[in-house]
Amino acid sequence: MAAFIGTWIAAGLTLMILSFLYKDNPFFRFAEHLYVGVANAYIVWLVWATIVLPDFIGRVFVNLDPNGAFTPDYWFLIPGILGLIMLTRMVPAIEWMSRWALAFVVGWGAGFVIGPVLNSYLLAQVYASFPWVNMQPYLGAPAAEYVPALINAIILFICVVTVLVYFFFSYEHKGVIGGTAKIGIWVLMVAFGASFGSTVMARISLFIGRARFLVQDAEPAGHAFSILLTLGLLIAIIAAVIARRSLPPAEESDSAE
Amino acid sequence: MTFLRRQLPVVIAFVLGLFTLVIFYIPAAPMQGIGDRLKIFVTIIGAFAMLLGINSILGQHITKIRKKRPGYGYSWVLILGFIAMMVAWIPWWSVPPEGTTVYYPWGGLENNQGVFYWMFFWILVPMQATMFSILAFYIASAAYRSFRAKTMEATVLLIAAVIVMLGRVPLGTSMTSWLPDTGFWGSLRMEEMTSWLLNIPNAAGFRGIVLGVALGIIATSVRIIFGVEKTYMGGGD
Amino acid sequence: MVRSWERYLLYALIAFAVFLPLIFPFDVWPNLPTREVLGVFNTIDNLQPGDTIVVAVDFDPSSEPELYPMLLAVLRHAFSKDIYVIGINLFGPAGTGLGVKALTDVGGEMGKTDGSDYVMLGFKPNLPAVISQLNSDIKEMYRSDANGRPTADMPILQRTPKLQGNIKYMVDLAAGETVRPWVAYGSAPGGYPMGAGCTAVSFADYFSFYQSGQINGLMGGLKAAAEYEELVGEKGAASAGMNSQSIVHALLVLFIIIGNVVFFRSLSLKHVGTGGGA
Amino acid sequence: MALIAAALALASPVFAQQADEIAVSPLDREPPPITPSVLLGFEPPTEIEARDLPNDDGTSILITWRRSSSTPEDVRYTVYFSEGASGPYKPLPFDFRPIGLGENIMANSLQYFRYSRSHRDYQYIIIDFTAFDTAAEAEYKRELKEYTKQQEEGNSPGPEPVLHIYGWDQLHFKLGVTSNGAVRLFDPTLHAEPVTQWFDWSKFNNLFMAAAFLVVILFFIETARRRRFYIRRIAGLDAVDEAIGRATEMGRPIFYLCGLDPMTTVSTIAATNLLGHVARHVANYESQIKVPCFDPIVMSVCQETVREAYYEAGRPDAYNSDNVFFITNDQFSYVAAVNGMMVRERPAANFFFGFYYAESLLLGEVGQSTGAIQIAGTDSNVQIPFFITSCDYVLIGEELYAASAYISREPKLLGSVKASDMAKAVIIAALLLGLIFSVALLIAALGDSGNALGWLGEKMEYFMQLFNEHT
Repeated sequence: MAAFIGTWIAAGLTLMILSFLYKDNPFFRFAEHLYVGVANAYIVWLVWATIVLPDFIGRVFVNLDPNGAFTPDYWFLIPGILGLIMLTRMVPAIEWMSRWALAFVVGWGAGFVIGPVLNSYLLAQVYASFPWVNMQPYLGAPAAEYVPALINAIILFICVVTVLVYFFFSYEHKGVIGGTAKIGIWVLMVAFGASFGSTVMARISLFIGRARFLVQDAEPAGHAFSILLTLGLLIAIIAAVIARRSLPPAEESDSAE
Repeated sequence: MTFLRRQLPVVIAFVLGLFTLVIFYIPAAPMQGIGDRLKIFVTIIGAFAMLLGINSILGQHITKIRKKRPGYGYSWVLILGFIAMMVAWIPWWSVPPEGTTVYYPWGGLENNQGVFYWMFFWILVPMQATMFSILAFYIASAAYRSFRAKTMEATVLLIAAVIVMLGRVPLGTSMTSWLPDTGFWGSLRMEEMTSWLLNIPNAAGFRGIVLGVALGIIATSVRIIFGVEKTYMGGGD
Repeated sequence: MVRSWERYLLYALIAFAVFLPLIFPFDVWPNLPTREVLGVFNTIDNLQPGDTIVVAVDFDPSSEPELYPMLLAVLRHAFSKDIYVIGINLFGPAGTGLGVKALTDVGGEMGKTDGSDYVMLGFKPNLPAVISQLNSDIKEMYRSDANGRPTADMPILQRTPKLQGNIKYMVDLAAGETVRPWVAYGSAPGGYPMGAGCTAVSFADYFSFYQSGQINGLMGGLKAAAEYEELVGEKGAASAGMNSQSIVHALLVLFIIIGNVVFFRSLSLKHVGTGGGA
Repeated sequence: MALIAAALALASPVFAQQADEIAVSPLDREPPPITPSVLLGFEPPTEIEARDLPNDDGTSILITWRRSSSTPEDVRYTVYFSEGASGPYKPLPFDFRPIGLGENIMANSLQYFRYSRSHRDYQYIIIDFTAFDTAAEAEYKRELKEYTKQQEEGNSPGPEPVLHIYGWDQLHFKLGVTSNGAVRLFDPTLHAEPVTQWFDWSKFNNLFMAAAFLVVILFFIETARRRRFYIRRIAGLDAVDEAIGRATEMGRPIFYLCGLDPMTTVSTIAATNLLGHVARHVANYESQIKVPCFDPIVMSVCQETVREAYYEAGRPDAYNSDNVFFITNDQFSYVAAVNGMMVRERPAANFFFGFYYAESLLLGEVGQSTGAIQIAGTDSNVQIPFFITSCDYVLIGEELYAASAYISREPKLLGSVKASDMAKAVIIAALLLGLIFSVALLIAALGDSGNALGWLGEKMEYFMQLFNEHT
């Protein structure tokens, strides 16, 4: 029963949000505001029940584990107090105190990330660009595998260097550097093209996911949705055709308003 | 007062930043012990910071209702949604699952039971998922009217994009499945071209970007530690 | 310049292309597994019963259609091989609920028990801190799991008190930028191999890490989820969507071509009109 | 390939062991006296040694050996332990997976061993002593539970369980080979005690580079306060000026967006810096600029920036604070509002700087359809392609930072851009050196793939390994 009601509500809300495609409308506004409210309450629960309660209160004040012995660890007053200080942001008069907590977190992060980032984002990436490293699995392989691998390793190397040269700001892009940077921008364009193509894929997938929910997962509520949707789409197309006849041809869209 | 407002945060950031930077190179247990503890500290502080966003959103909408600004009815929806979810979280609405004892009765998804979970799954999830699915339609209309090969760069980009779009779906790979598996002609198969494109030029392009990102992160971190960068503290004094 | 009827026509075409294959499913085009997906599949396949892996549910409902089927397929695969799974979510709060649901659903289906065969650790802010701390001690960081139960006596965490040296593989199903932090703060210092599943949005982005071997497998978007479902032998949500995906892609390529033809024709007309050359 | 072979090799012993364990608990079991011929014929590995594990916190030791010449399938290395040198030797009390003949090669583990070609012939096992304590504790808890249960049921529970404590200085080990549950142990007896280290030498390359980069950044920031550095003019900035000029000619407004991120991010700071530049030009040309904001704090910063720009241009009267305004903090509503304004007011130019999410597509598309000149600059990789196809010029990633440093001339930004450039120059130099080495090694490897170029080749490889992640 809960699932039946849930399905109808979920499908209704899904359609309300999709109505944004026509234009910004009260249904969309309603669903959007409901979403923000519910999501924020969810965050409150999460912060309280899985972090503040077990990690702070459960360590300093109250024993939450009936099977275990309890020894309060007063060191954890430090993050608790700093966390409360962080909340002084809500009070403009003493807002500046929150900087201590912020400095604690930001300073910690600044020091912490340098080593790992250097290791994994920089050193390892440079290492994997050396042709010798990339050719390791192919040493002693037959020429039919060796030669393409070698060509790929060299191309990869050239691409990495040219992109780096493109993002080099101390020299004008002229002469050799200009030529290299030119190759670099082509490489970047191929990379962005790949990213573009697959981003398109992602956006479509999201709609497919919702469509699948409406058509297949909404079983408890019957196949009403499939029928309703097909009818709705037909109406939309007929409306478009009629609109074409009635509209003056020069008028442009006010899309996505 | 100025010290507390201006210098103290810089000092805190400097001490903590330098300490965590240095212990990265020290494997000894006493140092790592302090390091581990600090990690838990910053997580707890971060949790409190998450509440700040909620305060500002709720505050904004309560003001809107009080001043009866246009569209304040929607703000009521938001507040009611918030209250409903908070109430749903109260334990007596949910039945603890068979055979388990819920030690923290006022928290948890209760293993997929209860009203809280119901609201999560039937209201929060579908709406958040649908929000971005709208983009599928905009991509279609943008494909028609704004993805133009205006410059040489944009042309290269579009060609790469079309190859990836076709090479990443079964229909596209089926179009070239009549080509032989191996050899030169094999490398012209859609999935092979896509794979090469992704693995060689694409990987190299993003590697160049990642190297820049890494340098950027390190540079920002160094500036924060040494007090050159103070923007994170916000404006004013 | 598009008139509004044209826009709604495009929308309707896309909607039809998505809905019709879903309402009338067919099976024509084979979905060939790619090397990147096989990287993840083979690693999990070569693990032995009793090994532990971490599956990071680093997404929230906004990328649920792509990553949730992937999560289900990976969990099915792991549970069918009697591998213990530690679930964790560090991306956004709402991911915790999805992780709990997937683990309970698949775990229940396969007869696994919460707390001894799998556990879902909840959300914590400050990603680098959490990942790095898990390498040295899980229970210090997570005193309770996502359901609010204490972790102190959980059998799975008794076996795996920390990630370093105890887990055999880590799969990050990421909607955002969590793969790189997992590499830098988790997999590299902890010395465990790592695979990634991501939305198609960031798919191309991670190839520099795949090429360097820092992640040994990469699953991107709905296609990869469908491939994994086929490899596991249980076609589900992702496989069902691939036909729609194919048709819409073909349609979009067509739109791009038509759009460009129109664009170049208008350009050449303009040039003729003003007497300009090519 | 090796991985699959190892997995195949491993499939059978698991079942064999399970069958054995029904009879005897593995802890009490001595290695079986009768060993199959595959183990008896196994050539023992040489140079078996135990020592402290380097670069750790003092809880583990290391056993290393030179690989055996025989390579039968189904055989894996294992370790047995004893408390005291004399024995008896038992399996490790915790979950220990025997390692294959091709696994744990020393040359591949730079965290513990300096790179050397000869290390390709050596294997290692790490033994974590804390695992002994954890295992003892788990065993104790299990026994105690059983004890109390028996007590509650009224049975005689036997002796009260005690927590077994392993003396770390008493632990001795023997390396062995195992196949199908049978084990053969090799001499000698191994013993080592863990020692805490205070510096991780495997991270020396990291420390060196971090320190060098740190000094370079601080140096350049300091120098930038005193003199100007050269940074190439970013081509996009010329396009910005042109677009403003065109807007003036057409008498239509300019739209400037600062992205959706808060004021703390680098891209938003860069965007506000560029806003100052654009606003100055606008003030000079007597054109009009509109800045719809997503974040209230960003809005107040933008208002300040624009007002200053108008003052600098000597036209404070022309400044209208209503042109910099806050819309909403919600992504889709923001885009809908901005797009609506674009369609109504038909700006001559749109500038999209800062960090964008999925809305880039909508902004770019609608902006283009109104015929505006569009210039974007973002460091959001995913959104750059959408801007490239719909905008006339795009500042890609770091170009945005460089442009903002170029415009604002702020020492900390300029110094960072310059320091990053230095680092990139070093990286490019290292890459080119690596290319030369690679070519030399690849040519030499055609003749002798194992030992290309002798010791010189090893040094070349060592240079490249300096960039490897040391794990």
